[in-house]
Amino acid sequence: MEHAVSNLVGTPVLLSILIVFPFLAALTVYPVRSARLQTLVVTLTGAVLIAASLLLIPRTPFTLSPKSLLGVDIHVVVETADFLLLFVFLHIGFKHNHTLIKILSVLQIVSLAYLDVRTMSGEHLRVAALYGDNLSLILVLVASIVGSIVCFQSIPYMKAHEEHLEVEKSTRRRFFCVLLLFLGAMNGVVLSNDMGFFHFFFEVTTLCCFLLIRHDGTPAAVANGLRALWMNSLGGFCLLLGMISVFTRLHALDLGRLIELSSKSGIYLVSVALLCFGAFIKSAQFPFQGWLLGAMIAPTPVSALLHSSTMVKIGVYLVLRLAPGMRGAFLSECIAVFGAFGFLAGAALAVGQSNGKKVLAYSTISNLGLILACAGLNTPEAFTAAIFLIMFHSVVKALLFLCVGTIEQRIESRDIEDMRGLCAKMPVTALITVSGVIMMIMPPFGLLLGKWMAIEATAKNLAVVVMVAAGSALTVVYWARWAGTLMSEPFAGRFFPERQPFLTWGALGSLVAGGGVMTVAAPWLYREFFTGILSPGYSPPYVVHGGGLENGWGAFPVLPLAVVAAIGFAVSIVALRRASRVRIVKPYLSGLQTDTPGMFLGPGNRPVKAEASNYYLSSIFGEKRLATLVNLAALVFLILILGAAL
Amino acid sequence: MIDTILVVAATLVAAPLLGGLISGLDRIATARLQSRVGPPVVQPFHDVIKLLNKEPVAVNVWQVFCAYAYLSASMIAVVLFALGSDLLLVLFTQAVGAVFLVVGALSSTSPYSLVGAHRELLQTLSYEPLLVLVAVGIYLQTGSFKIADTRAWGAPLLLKLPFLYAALGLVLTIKLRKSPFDLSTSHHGHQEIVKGLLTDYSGPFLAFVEIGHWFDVILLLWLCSLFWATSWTGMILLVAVTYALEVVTDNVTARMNWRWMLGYAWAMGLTLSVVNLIWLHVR
Amino acid sequence: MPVSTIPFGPQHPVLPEPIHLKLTVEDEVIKEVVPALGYVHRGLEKLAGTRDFHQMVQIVERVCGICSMMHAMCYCECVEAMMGIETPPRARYLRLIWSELNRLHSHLLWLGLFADSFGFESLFMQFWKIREKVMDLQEATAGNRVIVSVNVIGGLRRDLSPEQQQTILNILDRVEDEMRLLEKPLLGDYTVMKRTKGKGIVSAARALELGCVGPTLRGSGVAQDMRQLGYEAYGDLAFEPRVEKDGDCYSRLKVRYREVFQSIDLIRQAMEKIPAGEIAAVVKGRPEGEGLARVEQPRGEVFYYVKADGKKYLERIRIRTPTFANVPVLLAMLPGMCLSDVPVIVLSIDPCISCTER
Amino acid sequence: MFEQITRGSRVKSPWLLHYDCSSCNGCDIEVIACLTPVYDIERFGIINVGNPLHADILLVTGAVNHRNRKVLENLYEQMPHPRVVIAIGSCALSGGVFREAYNVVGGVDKVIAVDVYVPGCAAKPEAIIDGVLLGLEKFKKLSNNWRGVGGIFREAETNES
Amino acid sequence: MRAETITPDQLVGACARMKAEGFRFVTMTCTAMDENSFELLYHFDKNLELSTLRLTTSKDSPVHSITAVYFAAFLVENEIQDLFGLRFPGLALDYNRTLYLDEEIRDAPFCKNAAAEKNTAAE
Amino acid sequence: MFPMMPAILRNFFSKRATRRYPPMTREPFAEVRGELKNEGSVCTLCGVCAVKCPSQCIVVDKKNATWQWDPFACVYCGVCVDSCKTGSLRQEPLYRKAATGREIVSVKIVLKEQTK
Ligand code: SF4
Ligand code: SF4
Ligand code: SF4
Ligand code: SF4
Ligand code: SF4
Ligand code: SF4
Ligand code: SF4
Ligand code: SF4
Repeated sequence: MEHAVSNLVGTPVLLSILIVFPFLAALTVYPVRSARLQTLVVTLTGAVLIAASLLLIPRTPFTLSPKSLLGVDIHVVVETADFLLLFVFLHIGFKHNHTLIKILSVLQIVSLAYLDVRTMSGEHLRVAALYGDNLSLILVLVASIVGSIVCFQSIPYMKAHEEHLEVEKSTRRRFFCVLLLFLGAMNGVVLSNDMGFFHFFFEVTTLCCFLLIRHDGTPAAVANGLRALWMNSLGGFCLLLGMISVFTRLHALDLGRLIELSSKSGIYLVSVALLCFGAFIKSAQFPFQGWLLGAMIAPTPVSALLHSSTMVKIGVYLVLRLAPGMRGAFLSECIAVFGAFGFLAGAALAVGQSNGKKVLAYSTISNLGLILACAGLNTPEAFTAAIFLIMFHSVVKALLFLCVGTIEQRIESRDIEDMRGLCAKMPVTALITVSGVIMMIMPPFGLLLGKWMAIEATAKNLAVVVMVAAGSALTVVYWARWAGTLMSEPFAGRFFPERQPFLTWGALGSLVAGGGVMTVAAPWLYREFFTGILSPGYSPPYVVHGGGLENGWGAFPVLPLAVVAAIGFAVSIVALRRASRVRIVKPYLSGLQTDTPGMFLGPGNRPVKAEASNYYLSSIFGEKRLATLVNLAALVFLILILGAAL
Repeated sequence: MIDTILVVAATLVAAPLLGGLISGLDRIATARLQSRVGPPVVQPFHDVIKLLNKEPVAVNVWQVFCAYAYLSASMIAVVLFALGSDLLLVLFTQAVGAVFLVVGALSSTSPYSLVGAHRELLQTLSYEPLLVLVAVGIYLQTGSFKIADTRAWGAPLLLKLPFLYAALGLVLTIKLRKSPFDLSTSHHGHQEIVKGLLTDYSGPFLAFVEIGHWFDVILLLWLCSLFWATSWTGMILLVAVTYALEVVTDNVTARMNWRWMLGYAWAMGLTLSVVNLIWLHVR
Repeated sequence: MPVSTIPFGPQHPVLPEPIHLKLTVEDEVIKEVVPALGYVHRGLEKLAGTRDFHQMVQIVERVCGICSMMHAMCYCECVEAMMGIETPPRARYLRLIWSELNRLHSHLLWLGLFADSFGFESLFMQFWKIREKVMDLQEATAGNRVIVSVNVIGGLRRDLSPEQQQTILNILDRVEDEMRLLEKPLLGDYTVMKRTKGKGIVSAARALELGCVGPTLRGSGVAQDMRQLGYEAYGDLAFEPRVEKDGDCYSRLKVRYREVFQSIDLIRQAMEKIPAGEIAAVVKGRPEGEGLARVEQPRGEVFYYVKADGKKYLERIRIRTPTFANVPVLLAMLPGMCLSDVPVIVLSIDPCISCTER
Repeated sequence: MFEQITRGSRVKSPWLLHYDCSSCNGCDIEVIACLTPVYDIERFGIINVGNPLHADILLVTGAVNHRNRKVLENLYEQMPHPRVVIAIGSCALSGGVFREAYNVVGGVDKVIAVDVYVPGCAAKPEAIIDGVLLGLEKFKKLSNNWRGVGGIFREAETNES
Repeated sequence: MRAETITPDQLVGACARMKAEGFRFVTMTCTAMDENSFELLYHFDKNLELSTLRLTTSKDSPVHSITAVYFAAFLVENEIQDLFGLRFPGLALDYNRTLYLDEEIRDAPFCKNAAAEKNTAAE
Repeated sequence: MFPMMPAILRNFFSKRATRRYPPMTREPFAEVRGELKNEGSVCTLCGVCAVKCPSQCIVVDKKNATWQWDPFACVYCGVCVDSCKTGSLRQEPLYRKAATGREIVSVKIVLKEQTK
């Protein structure tokens, strides 16, 4: 591996652009009050990040151990910063008088200090700080590209948002600052090899998350932010505990070595399990979903960036990283079942929601559960499925969040019921949203490709496959319902694209196009990137054949299917264009329809609105009842997992 | 290549013809069971041709799009099946059709369409997991999700997967819109939500939905036939008996509500499937 | 919570007759019901101002085509009482026979429609197949299938020949046999019970308070049947009202199913006892004063009030039909039930709108 | 040929919508009786669809009154062409015995065009079948100009011209 | 016909008494006596015996609704509002004269002097 | 399990209940009140039927010596037949055929006295 580094001239530069540059940009934007300049800094940073991440593609795998930053030992810098960060948490805890945060910060500080003491003393192995393989690369690409696109869209969004809230003193600069900070931290997390680094960046994302959730400063926002903070601190604490136990065994905080040293011993598995707990919390798995739901109070770009496409992926990323280490262990199987449960429960709870953002949030939890299930299954097929799911979920979910944000700014509601007939008011946005939904649930799009792989990969694990089968049926319910609502009457057939800022169209458009192109390119993406991830020990499970992916017992002809689907789509579009000439009749209202659309002549000759609302089946899928049950079950699962590790 | 094209063409022609014929026979048999004469066997074709030539009216042009999309998806699913491709993929493709049908119905503001659409979603919710589990069962037995491999499997699957076949029968009842599950679009008009899902589809678009339905039925029956793929007689007999049982069930039960359906399909269907799968595992 | 507002009727395949219910539902559970009427209102009580009291017989027959004969009978009883006319004994038996035939066809019709309301189509077909036998009897004896126009003031326009009497008995035997065969499918089927038991419950006290009548009342355990009044020949025959306790749709179903056999039995009894003689009394003069009459129709008590002052045209004729009395209880039954229960519950009172609105 | 097939199908697959204006039920139940085993009009491919958007034939029983007039108009408007209206029973034909009642507008033809009149009080099932078959004769004569699927691909000329 | 004559203000009390005694509300009958006075009959049943309350009223002296006592009366009171033009204050479910009639029928058709003839808009 | 089973199987294996009308027609019952016929030869234009008719659909025009009947307004009750003293009216056991347009039946009456 050492020689790979020497070959890669420029990799350190790229990495510092990816990690350090956003930090600097964040510091730059903070004092800037001019909206123009803010836009400039943000777009520039985004563009640079996109370019850098693309340039990184041919350079994996690599390891890198920078010695110093501005002459100070880099490890010392990071550790110090980590301490500082934890004291900031403590401060927040005191400021808001939040006991849990106080306790957790102190616990973290103490354990970090303990770890430091131990690393300083003893024979101290300096490990490579950064490491990148295709898995990290994919996450870097997601964070940098999707992240930047979201940042672009947040520029017009925040402008409208502040106008809407009638904020007197703009706080946008702070917002952008945190956003950029986050992008750097995100890249940092997925590129860290030294677990100290990992923890530091992990906590930076937690801080960003807190700041962004409480951005609007309303009491509810602050409360939800604090909840996110304590829950994620708990995650950080789990990480630290895991690290301590890793160190006890390895005498190093080296993520790569940890996996290579895979063993079935109890202490090893406990450390892995503890790290996984941290990951579960970051990925908002039950019973820790609360913070993610609360996070929906933040301005929508935040949800798009942190709470669906990138930050929550840190958790599943970590588990995927650790997976080879627990191959064959019962722990791994438990994680699979836990993930499948999260998938099912998330989908079920999403069915009970009419709040668009909450549906997205639950759907995110659900998808992360599926990814976890794949990670836990720990077969090459499952791994492939997990990575496809990460990629496509990031793109499509970001798209959907941005759509909801755009819609919300126009109709002043994020409730699905209020989006009925949106295609009349904002036809293009509605169409884009529907495309997003289609990409969520229909073949040949990537998410379905991932789900297909997942089911075929889980087929031998009965418990998992039953839950996945049920969960995916539930998924169809809430997406189809939403898409139908958007396209409801009154759409007369003429098409007036609504006006939106250029950056909004750009962001939405590029995400839709991205989803489509990536789908068609999926087999080649697979061939180019995935093989690298699957080493060591896994042989590539699929062959690319006839534009599709195939193995001994299944085949998914991506390209042919895409072509056929496109033809079907084109025919339907032609029909649709012609259909503008059909006679439009009023819908069936038992013969009582009036000239006003959707009104009928009710009792006493009074016009009544034929309200038609979706089913949310609150008696079955209502949050109140179901969530308690789910949380209980999840807790039991977690205890089982810990037991399995022991 | 030529082979493939021939198979595709043959499927696209034969499936609707067969589907219509089955539906015609179904209506005659139902009439007989009710001591009636019933329509001629080609009645479904008359219906569809008539509908295709009616004035196209729609409540919302999206509905037109959805009708076409539904038909396309159903056709693609059957063609994929004919080509012996991946069973799961076929099921997913067919589900796409169902989703478009629902989206089309939701595009109306009539509560009748809407209630029908939601019931259809609930029906999908009831049977989709069972279908996936049937596919999984077939995989566990034959070691492949590919339909071509299943066809070539040496012994009748029915003997190994009897409970899964029963679960498939449940799915078939739902899909054929037969009592006690004819909830979202009863094939006859006397129900509380009029024609439910199909209330606001009209004229040619209704015809598309009908043809798409034929494709769906053929697909499911074909799937049933896989359970006795070793001999033609066995295959035809199995499908005929299964369908006859469906018709009889339709005539000896009242229509239930969706709460019952969801509970029954999940409790009964999942139990049947899981028992069968466990059995496969243990062996 | 997201609710839907559904205009149920006036045109709706479940409702052969137009009534409108504005249903507010959430996830298919009924929250509120508001009815609207007037889609069948013709105003025929007012026709008394342009038709003499003989012609009114033909008008009231058309208050409803299902129990046409009983409307005419009730009206005639009312006028006859005002004028002090004694109808001949044979007429009293004949009226009973035809009204029980009316009830038979009505109950068979309802049993079919009720089966259809929960989607049991083959059962619906089966009942209507049996019902055709009764329809043939009506057509062969009265000259019309549905508007059984046999009444005149003072008695009847049609008699039954001994052969006709024998045919009626023979055919009723077959109807009875076929009905017995359907007892299990109707009352013992799991799916039927699932759809009817526990749906639309009304207690006896509530039923009385809301003024309900007929099988709806008897299904709630109140033994009240206007035939107990002994009008026409009912007083001469053995008669016990059919009562069920539970007050749900299943009870009402059972009451009507059992009343089918009761009607057959009453006709048999009447055929045995029917005396020979005149079928109509001579009518002289014009009615004067006030009169009230009540008759048990298939759906329950019908109430006629007639006021006359000896002029050519009646002063006022007022008809309160059974469904009119059962609408309030219907409104009380629906909330909390499922959308799919609406047809079942609505049909369980056997609604007849045309007579409700006249 | 194509023309013949479409016309043929139209005649062989007439779907009914029954609307009760203010019938006394007499005619209504006779309409329902037509669907049942003894008369079984499904022999002619007829089904009772209960939905104007699917119906070819509108069967009206009973006299039109002020309130249901609007409903009748609404239903008629929702029916796609080609369509046939059949009035059943004296009430639907002219108002019958209720012609002079204050709330009665009159026969169905006061509101919408009626193609076939079936007299009777009540019209018997056989008479209703006769009426429907007479209505089908009208379908044979109706032009084939409705743009079906068909439509979608053929319509352009008919529409632009 | 047994009938007890009462005054309008005794009505609600009398009904409450009837209800307490276990009477079932059968119906009401309204008859126009002359242009301005109307006779209202309230019919009750107990053990197959009919009893009637009789009262007279005029167009401009509304009779209080009895729906608070017997909810079942709401239909018939609405009907009388439609057909006779009387009003029943306190009506539980008031259709405001639209139970049966649409705007085409302007006058109460059962009133003595009213345009009792059929509305002949079409002719 | 399914109590309806015997009934439908019996249906399946026995003769169907359908009367195939048309083409098959059944002999009508003798007493059925169908289409109204005025023989004309014995009618005295007395007008009793017109007066008694509850649907008021008979018009007797003495001046033009016509007896007119509106088959679309008639309710086939037979009151006119019962009340006609001369027996000029009778009802066929068959109903009147469906039509595609309005119809009025008008019978020219040649009065006996006048022919003498
Ligand atoms: S509606 Fe949207 S833009 Fe307006 S305040 Fe809420 S989040 Fe901001
Ligand atoms: S719904 Fe009506 S038309 Fe259809 S089969 Fe049932 S009874 Fe016949
Ligand atoms: S309740 Fe009224 S409409 Fe119904 S059958 Fe009896 S009289 Fe006729
Ligand atoms: S009452 Fe019965 S049918 Fe209605 S919602 Fe409850 S369970 Fe369902
Ligand atoms: S309830 Fe009876 S009378 Fe009323 S429409 Fe139905 S069948 Fe006719
Ligand atoms: S024609 Fe006769 S049977 Fe038909 S609705 Fe009118 S009155 Fe009733
Ligand atoms: S049958 Fe009746 S309605 Fe017809 S003309 Fe004679 S009396 Fe008048
Ligand atoms: S038909 Fe008879 S009743 Fe009528 S005018 Fe002629 S003779 Fe007189």
